[in-house]
Amino acid sequence: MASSHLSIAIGRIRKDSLAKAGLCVVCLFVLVALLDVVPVPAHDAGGVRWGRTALDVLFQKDVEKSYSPPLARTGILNRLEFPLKSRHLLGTNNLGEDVLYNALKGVRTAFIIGIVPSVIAAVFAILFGLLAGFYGGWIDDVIQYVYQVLSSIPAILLLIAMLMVMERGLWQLCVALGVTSWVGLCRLIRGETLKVKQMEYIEAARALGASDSRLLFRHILPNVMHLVIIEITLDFSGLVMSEAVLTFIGLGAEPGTGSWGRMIMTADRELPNGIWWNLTGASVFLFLLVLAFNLFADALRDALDPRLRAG
Amino acid sequence: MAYYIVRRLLLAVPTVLGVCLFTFLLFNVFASPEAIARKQLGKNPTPVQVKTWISSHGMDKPMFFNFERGRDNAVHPFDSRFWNHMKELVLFQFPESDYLHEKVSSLLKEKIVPSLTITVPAFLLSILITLPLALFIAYYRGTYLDRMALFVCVILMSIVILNYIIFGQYFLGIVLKYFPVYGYEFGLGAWRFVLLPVILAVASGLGGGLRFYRTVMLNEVRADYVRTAMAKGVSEEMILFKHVLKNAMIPILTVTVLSIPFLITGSLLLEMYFGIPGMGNMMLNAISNHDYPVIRTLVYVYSLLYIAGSILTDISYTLVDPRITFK
Amino acid sequence: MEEVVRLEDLRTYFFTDEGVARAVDGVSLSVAKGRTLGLVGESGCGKSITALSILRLVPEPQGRIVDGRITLAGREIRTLSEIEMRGIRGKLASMIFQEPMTSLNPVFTIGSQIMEAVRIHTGMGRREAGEVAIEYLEKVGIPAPRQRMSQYPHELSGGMKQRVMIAMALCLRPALLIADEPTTALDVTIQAGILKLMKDMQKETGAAVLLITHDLGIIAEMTDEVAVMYAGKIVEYGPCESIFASFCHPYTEGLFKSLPGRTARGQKLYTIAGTVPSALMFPPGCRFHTRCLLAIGRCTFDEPPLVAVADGHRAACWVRAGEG
Amino acid sequence: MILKLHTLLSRPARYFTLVGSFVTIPPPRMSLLKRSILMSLLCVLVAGLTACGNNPYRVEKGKSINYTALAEDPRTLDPAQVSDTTSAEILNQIYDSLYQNAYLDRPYKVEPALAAGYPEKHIFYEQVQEKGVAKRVARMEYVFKLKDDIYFQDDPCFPKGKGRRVTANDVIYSIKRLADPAVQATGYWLVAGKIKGMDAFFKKAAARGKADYTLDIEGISAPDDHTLKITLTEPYPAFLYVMSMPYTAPVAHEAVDYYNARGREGISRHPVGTGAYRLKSWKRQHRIVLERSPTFRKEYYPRAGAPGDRQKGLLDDAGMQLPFLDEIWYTVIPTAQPVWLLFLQGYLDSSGIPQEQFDRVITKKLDLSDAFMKKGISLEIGNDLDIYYIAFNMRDPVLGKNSYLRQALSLAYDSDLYNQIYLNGRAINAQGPLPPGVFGYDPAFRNPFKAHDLEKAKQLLAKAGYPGGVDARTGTRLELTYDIGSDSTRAREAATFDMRCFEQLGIKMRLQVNTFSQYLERTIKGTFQMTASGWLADYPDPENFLQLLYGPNKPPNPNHASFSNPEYDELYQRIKTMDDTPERLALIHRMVEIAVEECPWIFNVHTPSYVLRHSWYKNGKNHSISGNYRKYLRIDTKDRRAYWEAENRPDYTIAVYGLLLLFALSLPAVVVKYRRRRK
Repeated sequence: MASSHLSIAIGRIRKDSLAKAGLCVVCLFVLVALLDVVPVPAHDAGGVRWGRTALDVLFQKDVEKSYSPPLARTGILNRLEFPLKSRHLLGTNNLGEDVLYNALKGVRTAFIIGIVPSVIAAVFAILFGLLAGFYGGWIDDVIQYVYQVLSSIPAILLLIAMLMVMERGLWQLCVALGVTSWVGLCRLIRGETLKVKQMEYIEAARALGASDSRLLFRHILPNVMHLVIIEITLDFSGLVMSEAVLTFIGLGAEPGTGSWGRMIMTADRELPNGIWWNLTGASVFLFLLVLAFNLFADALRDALDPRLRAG
Repeated sequence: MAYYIVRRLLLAVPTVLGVCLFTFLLFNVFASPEAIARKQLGKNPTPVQVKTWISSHGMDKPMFFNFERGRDNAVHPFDSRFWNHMKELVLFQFPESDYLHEKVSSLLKEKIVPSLTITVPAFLLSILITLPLALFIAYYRGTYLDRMALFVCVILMSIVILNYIIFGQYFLGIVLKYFPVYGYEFGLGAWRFVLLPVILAVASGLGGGLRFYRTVMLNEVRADYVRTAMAKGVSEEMILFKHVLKNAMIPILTVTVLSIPFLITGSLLLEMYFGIPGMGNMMLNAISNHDYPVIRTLVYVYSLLYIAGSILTDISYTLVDPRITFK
Repeated sequence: MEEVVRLEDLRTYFFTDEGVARAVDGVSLSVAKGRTLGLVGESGCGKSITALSILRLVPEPQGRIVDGRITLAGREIRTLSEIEMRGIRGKLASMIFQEPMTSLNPVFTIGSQIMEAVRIHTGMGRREAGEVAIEYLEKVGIPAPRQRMSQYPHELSGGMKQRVMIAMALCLRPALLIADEPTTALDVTIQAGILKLMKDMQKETGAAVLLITHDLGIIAEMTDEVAVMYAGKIVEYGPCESIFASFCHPYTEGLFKSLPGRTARGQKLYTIAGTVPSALMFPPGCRFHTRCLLAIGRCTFDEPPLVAVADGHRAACWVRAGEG
Repeated sequence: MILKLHTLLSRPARYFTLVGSFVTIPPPRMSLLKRSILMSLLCVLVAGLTACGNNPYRVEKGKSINYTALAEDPRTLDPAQVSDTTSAEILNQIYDSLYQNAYLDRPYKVEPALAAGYPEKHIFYEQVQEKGVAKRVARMEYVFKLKDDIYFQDDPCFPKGKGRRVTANDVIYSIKRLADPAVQATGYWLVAGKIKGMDAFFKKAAARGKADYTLDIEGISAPDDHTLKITLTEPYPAFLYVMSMPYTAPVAHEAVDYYNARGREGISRHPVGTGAYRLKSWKRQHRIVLERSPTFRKEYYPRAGAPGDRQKGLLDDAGMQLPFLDEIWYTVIPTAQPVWLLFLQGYLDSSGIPQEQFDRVITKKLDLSDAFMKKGISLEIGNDLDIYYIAFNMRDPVLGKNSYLRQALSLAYDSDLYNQIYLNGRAINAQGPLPPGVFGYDPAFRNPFKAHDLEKAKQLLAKAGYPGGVDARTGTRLELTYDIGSDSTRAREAATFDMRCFEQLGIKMRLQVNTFSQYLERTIKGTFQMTASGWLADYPDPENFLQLLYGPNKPPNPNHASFSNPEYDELYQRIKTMDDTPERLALIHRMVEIAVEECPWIFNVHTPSYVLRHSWYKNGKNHSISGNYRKYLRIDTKDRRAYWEAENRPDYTIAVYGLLLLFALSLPAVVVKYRRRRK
């Protein structure tokens, strides 16, 4: 079942040139993110250090004194020109950091934010959705009650409330985002489980003495997985964008983590002063990733579940 | 109908209690009273001051049941943090803001109007603009115009609302000087300040909305009754605007009501950028000042609004779909 | 006899990603005033597309009428503008569909749906149009029509809905009524009533009827002439009695044989082997040759023309109809 | 203006009907729907264009209004609760205290406000039993006289709404409120232990949960309505400053009782003071409007000021009755950018200079650039009494016992570059804890560990036992944690900068971002190593800065470094009770030396304030301890109007081009439609 879904999806994406383009761009971003995961050893007095990644080695540039426009030879700080140590494709920010490098550093964060929360949410949703749908009765009642309560708190407030009492950090942010977004998927899985449960082969498997856990995870789970995949791909864009917004209102990840949100955040101060490259760098990266993913996710969704064709 | 509404309201009671319970757990398990007190007491609080602050806010009481003898030498088992919290919210006796030394309810009263002056027009206007546009696109379905429009929608969807706001404020406000860059006025004068935020809110939601409505419309356009109407000689425009639109209202209603909470996010940023003294602004201030009572109350109030909204949606279904009746 | 509709060499193709589907590929037929033509064939053979082509309701942009003439009440409709066409639909020619459950708009009252048709074409006011609607609801045998006017489709049974459809189709006394499998979705007990109603209404309004069905029983009962369609083409065409008495084309034969009544008890039900070929690639020669038991060499490359086999009875088969 | 708009409008309107026309087809009902949609679109358009300009205020003619911005909403307008500069700014205009900061005089000076002249003070001695030993202790008594024409502002809390005469008991009442736990006062520390009997009163109140106002404080009495006697536990010359702060401003108990009654919003939202302005309206997080109080005492613009004031025109209004303004409009604007934009548009009368804009505004010589001069804007650079520093935790096992290490880090820190990047070079490189403008500041003093000398720093680091940043004993690299208590971008950026400075020595820095409560816990428990902090003076006395390193003031009090040096602590006790004599100066210099040598802080910068004012903003003079200065301000409304009209002309041609483009984009749709219909 799953493999046929997959082959349909591949066929569809092959035919759709936009989806193909989207997929290519996403792959490029994935490559950047992977480069930012691979550690590269560095030797110094204190021994071997593993702090830098391949991306750092490839793209990190010397820190300048302050702002410089893209590809400039000199920068300006307090009305005094200063020479640059190297050329910067997208210029430097107020700390003299290379904008391109910062933007590339944001890719890994974006992927973490885009995927980890929905995986967390998926785990919750699968667990509760399957249990509720399969066993029914009071288990179903309790789980339904919990998600009824959670879904009646607007997500953004739930998020704010959780982030206020938790420590700041990228992973904490992921957990908060995950915990606040499992409800919708859980509802879908519960419904699908109810449907699948009644199918004949499940009855047959039960008659053959299959245990509950076997039924749940070998027979029912594969039949609801396409919903999970659709949900994860569809949530990606929204999550990446919400990172920017949350950083903006002061609930983002800890510093040192690359963040497009933080780069955009300074824009309203910089833009009227003619410093557009920092904003543009982050915005374009964010836009490209989200657009590419949207194009690709649309095709994937259409392929995996024609019933769900919707905005 | 009255019976139906009463039943729905009764069914909402456990949910509301659940929300109360949730906020209690969140804000009492994680936050330490000492830290809150010090944060709120300013420059050089003495330990005695901290202690009195904590006890005056009832934070030194036991979590669930109070078996100690109180001042009147009697035991009040329900004078505990949990029961006081529940009482506060359920009976609408909202606490005082830690930071602003004011009842949250009076803050809410003052803040809700500016927020509504953005969200309501933005909400209505976006429906009013997106729906006809979606119908137009549905009219051109299958042509290159449709495909182009769809692509533009995806592009619009892929731009973060932050960018809309930053560019909108910069070009329309600062460069072209069409709108006040910052500020608000209570009363009828508000519209001048609300205009740009509303335009930006509508613009930022346009792509996603349009695409969704188009999908809904196209699903309907394929329906049999459309063919019947065509065979009767009804014009295509009429079919779209009358037959299809009314049928499409159900999914549209569901999604628009579900999207109301997202208006909060939008208005949060808009209020912050344009200096509109609404709930979003209050929320941001509460975040930066660690004003837990405000956030706690906001969570509760918004949940109530949300529950009320979903009941209203269900009722409004009956207006557009005769197949749905109150049971 | 006054000819209401005439198709000449109608070709309606669908241009899809996979290729060109020749759904209707050179159909010619005509129906006269007060007469009924039955269009019969398996599903997917192009009957419905033929009917939709007459009203120019072929789903665009993939579907297109590429060739042929459609003359409706003496007017060539292929050259008409969309606005003129709108004036014809429902007024000059109207249509009843297979699914009464979904063919009515669920969110409008049946009254308003009938009135809509009336008002579009006559410019009557609400009240007048309402009177017309009630009149026709009564005619199609709906009890208490005045009350029914404000009911919604889901409050009616399937048969009632189909009656409403008929009322809607006939309220402007069209010259041509196209009925696309009007009774297929209904219970057998209701079918008879609907068919009788159609017949009565035809008598009253004098409309020409193009009845599309795969049920030979209905054909026998209702029609004056029969056209048998296979793979986008008419393979046999003639007066009802003549065809029932002496069908000629092996496909028609197959259709008759597969009727349950014709098979003796205990025998296996006859079925035509194979399926209708895809409209994307019809076989060369006679399109039926892949399934035909009588096929000869010529059938595989040479397409048989419709030739007369009896008075007014024509068939397209090299074996049965010969060279003509 | 309006006429021009109409001609412009007529065109876009027609485009819209054209775009709409392709759906305008027979049935009348539908076109109604469409017409309504079109109409609403048009309405938005018309509204958008006729919004005509960007003035954020509803202009009231004939009123002299000062438009100004606030960084945040005031937390409270109860003088006992004030703890932030924003609340203080507004409170100062509403509540006058017995004394006020003289507006024009420099150096800073306190002058009588509600008090009639300066107080009489005398020192006397008392025998006290302390741990069974009889001790002779010096006490100080102040006798304040109140002016007799002081009335509270008119308010409904008084009979018939007429403000009552102010008496000495009102001052006592407000001092008692500081010790009332029910008030949640933030100013108790100012009087704690200083006024005789204050602590006893506070303890009693704390035990009950609220103060009993009928009890007396031993050291305070009011022999008559106009006389106030306060006895201090020790001579404390800075007490006059205490009496100039809003904490001790007279508060009417009627007002407190009235507004704190059930169902009312509380005294913190309804200030009733004796100042030149009273509260007219307050919309939370939006706007506060103050209006002139008609019952304000007779007070006149000073006739003399500091040298140079006459040339600057600051004495043009000498001898005129105060205040000049009818209203003050404070708009709450938390971010710097809108303030700047509104200032440029002329909708704020004065502004600071955002960091990002500094280059455009200020020339290399630290003057105002020509473009701004031409607009009539003027610049004043004033001393803010502040110090920014990086504190080492003296309780930390690594840093606390190793002064070489601290000195090395101090030498590695580049305050000048910090100043260039974050403060546009406007700050002063701090050499010690005292900022310029405070008694005891020595401009010639150079801190040897602030020379930014990496070589010397490395030598000291080696001396400290970490050659090259590596622990000589264990061979591991030295790693230090840097705490920040906020995750604002600014804090993070600055921390990154600071850490980079230290990393140049070869040590490793780790950033620890805390929520405020975590930060608090870490500073109190002393689990942090280094953190950046700052202090803004409460009053212009060196003691206010030197107490930051006073041993007993360790956390939770403001000595975050937990610095403790017996000699320093003893000297502090002495200078606290002294007047500004040469002897005091010498002692202060000695204290600064100790602080510099021990290096518990890296003294970073003092930041002078740069204030821009429009030409119509008269009598502006920067004062670091902001007080009730707005009563001296005058606004030339005619000038301002002219500026508004000149600077805020919207450009509608772009809008027309935009609409044309929209029209062009919708053309294909019309074409398709047309083709389809013809077919």
